[in-house]
Amino acid sequence: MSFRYDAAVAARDVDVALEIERGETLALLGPNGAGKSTVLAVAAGLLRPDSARVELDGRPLTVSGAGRRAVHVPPHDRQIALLSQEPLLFPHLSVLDNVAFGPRSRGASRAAARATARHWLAEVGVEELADRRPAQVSGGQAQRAAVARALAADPGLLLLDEPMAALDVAVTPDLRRTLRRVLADRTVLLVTHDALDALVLADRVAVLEGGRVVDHGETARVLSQPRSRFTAQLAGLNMVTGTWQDGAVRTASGLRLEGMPDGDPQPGDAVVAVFPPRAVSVFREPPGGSPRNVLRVTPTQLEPHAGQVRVRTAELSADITPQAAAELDLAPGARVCFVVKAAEITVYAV
Amino acid sequence: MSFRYDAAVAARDVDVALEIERGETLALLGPNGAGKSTVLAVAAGLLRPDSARVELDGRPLTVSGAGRRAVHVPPHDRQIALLSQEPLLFPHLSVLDNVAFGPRSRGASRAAARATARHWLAEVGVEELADRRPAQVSGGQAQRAAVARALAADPGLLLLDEPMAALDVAVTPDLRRTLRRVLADRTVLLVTHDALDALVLADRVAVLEGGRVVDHGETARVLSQPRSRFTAQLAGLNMVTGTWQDGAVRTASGLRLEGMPDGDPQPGDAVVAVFPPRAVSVFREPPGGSPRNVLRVTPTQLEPHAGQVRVRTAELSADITPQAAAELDLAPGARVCFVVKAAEITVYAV
Amino acid sequence: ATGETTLTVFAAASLTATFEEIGEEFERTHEGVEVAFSFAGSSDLVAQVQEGAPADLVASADEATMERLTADGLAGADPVAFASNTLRIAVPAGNPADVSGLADLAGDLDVVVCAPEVPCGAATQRVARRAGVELSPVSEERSVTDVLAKVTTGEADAGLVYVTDVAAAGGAVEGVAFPEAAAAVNVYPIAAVAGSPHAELAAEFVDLVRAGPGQRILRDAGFAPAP
Amino acid sequence: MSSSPGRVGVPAWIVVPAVAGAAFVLLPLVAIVLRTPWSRFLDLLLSPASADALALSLRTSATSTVLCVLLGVPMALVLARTSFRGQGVLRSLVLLPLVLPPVVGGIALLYTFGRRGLLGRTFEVLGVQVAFSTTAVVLAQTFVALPFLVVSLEGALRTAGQRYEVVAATLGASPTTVFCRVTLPLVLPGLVSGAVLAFARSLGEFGATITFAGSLQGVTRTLPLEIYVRRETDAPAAVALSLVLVVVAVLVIGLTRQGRTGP
Amino acid sequence: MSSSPGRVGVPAWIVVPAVAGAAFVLLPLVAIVLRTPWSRFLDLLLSPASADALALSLRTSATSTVLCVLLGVPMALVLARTSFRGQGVLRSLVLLPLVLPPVVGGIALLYTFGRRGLLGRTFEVLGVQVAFSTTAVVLAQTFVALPFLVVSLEGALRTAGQRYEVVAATLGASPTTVFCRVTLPLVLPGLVSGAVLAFARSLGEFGATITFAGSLQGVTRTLPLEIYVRRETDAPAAVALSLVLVVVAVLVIGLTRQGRTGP
Ligand SMILES: Nc1ncnc2c1ncn2[C@@H]1O[C@H](COP(=O)(O)OP(=O)(O)OP(=O)(O)O)[C@@H](O)[C@H]1O
Ligand SMILES: Nc1ncnc2c1ncn2[C@@H]1O[C@H](COP(=O)(O)OP(=O)(O)OP(=O)(O)O)[C@@H](O)[C@H]1O
Ligand code: MOO
Ligand SMILES: [Mg+2]
Ligand SMILES: [Mg+2]
Repeated sequence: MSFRYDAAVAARDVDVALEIERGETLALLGPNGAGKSTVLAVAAGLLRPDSARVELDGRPLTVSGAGRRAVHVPPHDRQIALLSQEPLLFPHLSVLDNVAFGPRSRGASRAAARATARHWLAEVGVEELADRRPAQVSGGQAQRAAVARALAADPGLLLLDEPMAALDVAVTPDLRRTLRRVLADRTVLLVTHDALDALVLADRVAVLEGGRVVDHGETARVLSQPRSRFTAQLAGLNMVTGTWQDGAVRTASGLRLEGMPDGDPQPGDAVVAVFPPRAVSVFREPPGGSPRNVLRVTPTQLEPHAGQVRVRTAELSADITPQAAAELDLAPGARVCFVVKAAEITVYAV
Repeated sequence: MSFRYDAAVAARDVDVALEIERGETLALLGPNGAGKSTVLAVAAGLLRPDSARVELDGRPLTVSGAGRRAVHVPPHDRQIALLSQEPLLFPHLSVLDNVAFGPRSRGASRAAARATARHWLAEVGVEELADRRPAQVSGGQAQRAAVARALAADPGLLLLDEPMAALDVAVTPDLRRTLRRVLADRTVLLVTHDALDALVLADRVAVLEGGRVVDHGETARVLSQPRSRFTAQLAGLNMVTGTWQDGAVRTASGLRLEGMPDGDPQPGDAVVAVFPPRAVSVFREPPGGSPRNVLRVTPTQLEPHAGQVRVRTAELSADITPQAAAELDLAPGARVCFVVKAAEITVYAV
Repeated sequence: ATGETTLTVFAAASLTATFEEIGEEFERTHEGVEVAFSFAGSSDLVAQVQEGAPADLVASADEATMERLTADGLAGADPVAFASNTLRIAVPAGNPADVSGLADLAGDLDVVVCAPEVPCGAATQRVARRAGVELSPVSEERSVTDVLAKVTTGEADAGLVYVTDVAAAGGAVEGVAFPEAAAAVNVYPIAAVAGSPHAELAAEFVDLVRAGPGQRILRDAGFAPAP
Repeated sequence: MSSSPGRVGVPAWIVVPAVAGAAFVLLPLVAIVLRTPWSRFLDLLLSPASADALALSLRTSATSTVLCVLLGVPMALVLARTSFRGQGVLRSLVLLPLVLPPVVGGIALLYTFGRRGLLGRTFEVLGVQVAFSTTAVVLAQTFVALPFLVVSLEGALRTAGQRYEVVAATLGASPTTVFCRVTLPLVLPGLVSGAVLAFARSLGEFGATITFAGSLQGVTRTLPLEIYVRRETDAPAAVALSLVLVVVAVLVIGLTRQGRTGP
Repeated sequence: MSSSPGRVGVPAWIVVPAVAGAAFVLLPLVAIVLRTPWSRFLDLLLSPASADALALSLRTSATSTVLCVLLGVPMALVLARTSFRGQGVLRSLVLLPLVLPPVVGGIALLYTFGRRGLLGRTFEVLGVQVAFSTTAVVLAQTFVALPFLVVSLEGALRTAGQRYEVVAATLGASPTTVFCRVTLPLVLPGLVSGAVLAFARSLGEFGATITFAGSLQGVTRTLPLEIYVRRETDAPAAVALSLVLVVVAVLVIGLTRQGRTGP
């Protein structure tokens, strides 16, 4: 067990317990004001909770509350880096020295720290800004440098508070891929509004509403079968895991799904194919035509969902209009075809 | 002609000309560092360009450059309000008084200004925060209050710099609807990263890259037939206009499209049905099955597009895999069916 | 104080105690008159009058200073001398350094004197030259009261001040008389200021200072009569 | 904005020089308290001369603080928010009274407002005598205290930046409205501490006052002058009055700090 | 961050009181320049007494400024960044030398470091004589100048806030590293202007010095003391020396402002 968190902040009505395994990424989802930033502040040692037990790799960081010997490790000694919603680059240092700040603080030489900094600036794609002052870069560029700075500190636990909120769509996929690569073997607590971030970056998800965890579990489970209104709005995605073969996802059960790869998966790589229920058409018989993926399935359940009918099988869902459901005369147990265009399926390496 | 803008800022290599009709909303799209915020700063009178001619309703606001009599109307006298990326609520005023600031500045009584403020706070859905200090609200809540503050100032031209960047997915559609309602009869310059914002809120779009306008025109044209790499990544949507009848979009040409309405359109309302090309399946014959919308079309063009084949008709596009295109033996001029699930189509009032 | 006539007297700092007493005496004999004092170094006072300070009378600690006033035509009548003062060695109570005469001050004691630029410093130089004593002070103060303060607080082992200062300091210091002091006697003159609206009252105050009661107060404080 | 609601500590070693510094300032105050003649304290305080001096000091210091605010806030604003040729030189000159020995300041004021001064004739024609009046005390105090207010306020203005002012302007607030409703409230802590500094400096002002205003009881003899006069004849009394000044000052500074809204 | 790169103006009317304030400070300086005996100016400046006084003033002021920084930065940090019981009272007490007439400050220092003072015996045992030495001048200057530095730095620290310090801490910077690499650079303008204030106040210090340190050429007679002594016999010379002090001060303030980065 790497990171254990259990803390209550009475003044903000936030009472949350979380656990993150070593090397695991946990995504924290939730609406505005749910308490996500509060959890990060407590974890970083910036806010003293009313009662708490916070540990990293067995080392108590914050312990408080009735009957406990109070512990409060100061922020700099926690090996926990925080990237907040605002980039907050130090205005008196160049972008390069901002990124070199973490390594320098942990004792690296100036030259070594700068080399590390250049590496991370390159990773987030703003190496050409190294010598600028923070006041001379755009909001998005600053946030990317701040991401690099947090990564360069090489912390035991990395806290990210919506690291991509200020990034434009053209660079988000790139950076998301970078983050996936670098977060793979790190312990991370990621606050995000974006289901895709959670899906690509997180192993598990916890959903916060009104200061309480209302749903948590494997990312795939939470996003595909959301238990909270918020997550349902956010996600409800179909996810099929398999390996990448001949330009398609081959599942353990022998299915073959064509889709659009995000990045460049190699044959044999473990991948996940993701597509929303609304992209799934339902036919009695295979229709022919352009759609590449025709899956023979047996619906187990039909339920109303946001004005539509959600047709569930053991693994997949399709959203169709009530009229369509009526015309197809759908009922649980009848075999049908789920048809999905390859263009609707995104394939991610996992 | 309501707002004319033509200004160059040499130090940032930004040289842009724009025009916005009275009551029109122009969306400014572009990657990080393209110069969007710079345009807004010049329009608001906060940055003096090297050579410029900026006019609102025929009144010169900024005139500079060789051979011109220099004019520079100060920011407060331009009737131009700016909502920037950061909310920047005045920390010493309550949320309510922040929103009342604009009306007060324009001479309203305290009580009247507060009444206006309450109205706008309610519009953006944070009326219950009226008496809080800005330090006591979350980032997203603060940004919503800032939106209300800009709206309450009732300016001749409203500049919005990514007003929804910090909002969570659960509230964005609501606020977008509010904005659409209130921006309808205003002159607005909206900077956004989000094609949907542009689609719903803007009449026209200008795309900025490297400090230059690389594409501009009607929102529908720019988003459906993007001419810049950036916009193509962002959009490329199908848009079908018509009226709302019997729970579907009826077009002038007699087509009927079922879709998911955003909001609550009334029969007879002008609406637009929006769906991405990847959501369109192509069949030789109508396939039956759950998809509600089967459109008989004649492709005019087939072109490669991001690893897929884009099948264009006069008005619509479908993205299918090259294999599918080959199997269907598609060629321009042959009649086919475009099939779209109702769940894939969003219908907006316009 | 409303409705009263105010007679404003600028007087050398060394006259503070005595003139306050004489002022009370004057108020007792002049119904409706209030005497207001401004005490400072003589040079300051003269400079202030030159700049237009609203004084009716000026009493200075030496004649040289008063001459600057007369030279400017600011004295309403010829200055008249009313007291004189001589130097004395002041030592902290108990005389810890065992000072008995001017010659003792030449040793490595901490001695404080007035700077040569101010009246008491000029007198000090004259006395030392006459006695053939080489003084090496640790500080040359800008006024005699600063010298006295250094001695009363025990910072200095000895200082050269006026006889009257020793008396005014009460038990805080002891005076050590020395014969060479006679070589430098300061004469205190007083004069009405030209254009004073209270010329008559000013003349009466001068009379009081020079008459019995005033002279008695001055003598009690240690002043010698004017020569 | 809740993004960083926390605190981080100061280095522990920093407490050592901080305590040394505090001790250096506090020990002399303790020494004064120890030397105060408590048995005579009330008598000394209630004597007419002391009471007059205290009243005069409070009155003139309050007036000069108001003058400092009226003149200094605009000066700080112009220095912090505009740029023009020679601004640097002007700033240096305006800050000069900080460094001038007050006696020199007093001389300079005499040369300006005195009978023989630059403006002396003008004032004489108007029938106003400035030098050696209570007005002179106020002018002397304002002269030495003004730069205190300007310096601390200019610093606060620069640190606060212009972001909120920009937002206010685009909401239609004229420069005057921005000034009153945004700039001033945002730098209020800086303004208050500047005004306290100015008041304190006025309260302690001695050299310029005695040179330019003289030392007349009830008219120009403020508490520091009274202390100086007493010191020559009655050192314990001077110490007692000094303590009164200390107490008044602590009260002023303390009350003002109380009034501040949180850090 | 480029979101608000612009400027908004100051209200036009504000220029009127600003100019009035500037004139009020500048006119007396003009008056001094007009009264300076230019024919004798060089002679006066190069006389041994003047040269000694100027050198001593610069040396002692520089030393006391260093002392102020060493003691004052920690004090400001503790006041701005920690909270403890009695902090308000402590702050008021520490700021007291601002309001004390320097003469009273000098008395208090005597009662502390003088021969019969609180610590006098301790120093005597150590064989150190403070009174009448250059050390006493430095102590007097530090005593009056320290609060200037503390006040302006504390203000700068509070205005700057802790957001960057929080980020630095989570990047692994110890409180000492945060202090040296984030806090100090961020408040550098405040620290510099505080140090300039302290230097200036030291340079002009008069009352506490003459009371506590005495006045001996080359040892304790700083420029203000020299000016005062000269004034008794040679007013024009005093004016000339005052002008020298003015010029030195303008140079110091001007040079420091030059060295500042950015606006
Ligand atoms: N400094 C503060 N003092 C008091 N309450 C606060 C403070 N900061 C935040 N809150 C409140 O605490 C609750 C949790 O806020 P928090 O910032 O943790 O939310 P969040 O999930 O990060 O929201 P967002 O997505 O908008 O950033 C909210 O109700 C908020 O109003
Ligand atoms: N204060 C400044 N000084 C100099 N250059 C600047 C400044 N602010 C921005 N720039 C530069 O000007 C260009 C345009 O920046 P601008 O902030 O207008 O971009 P933007 O389109 O708003 O970007 P974003 O989407 O990241 O907010 C960028 O290259 C940026 O680095
Ligand atoms: O009384 Mo004096 O004028 O200090 O020698
Ligand atoms: Mg948050
Ligand atoms: Mg921008």
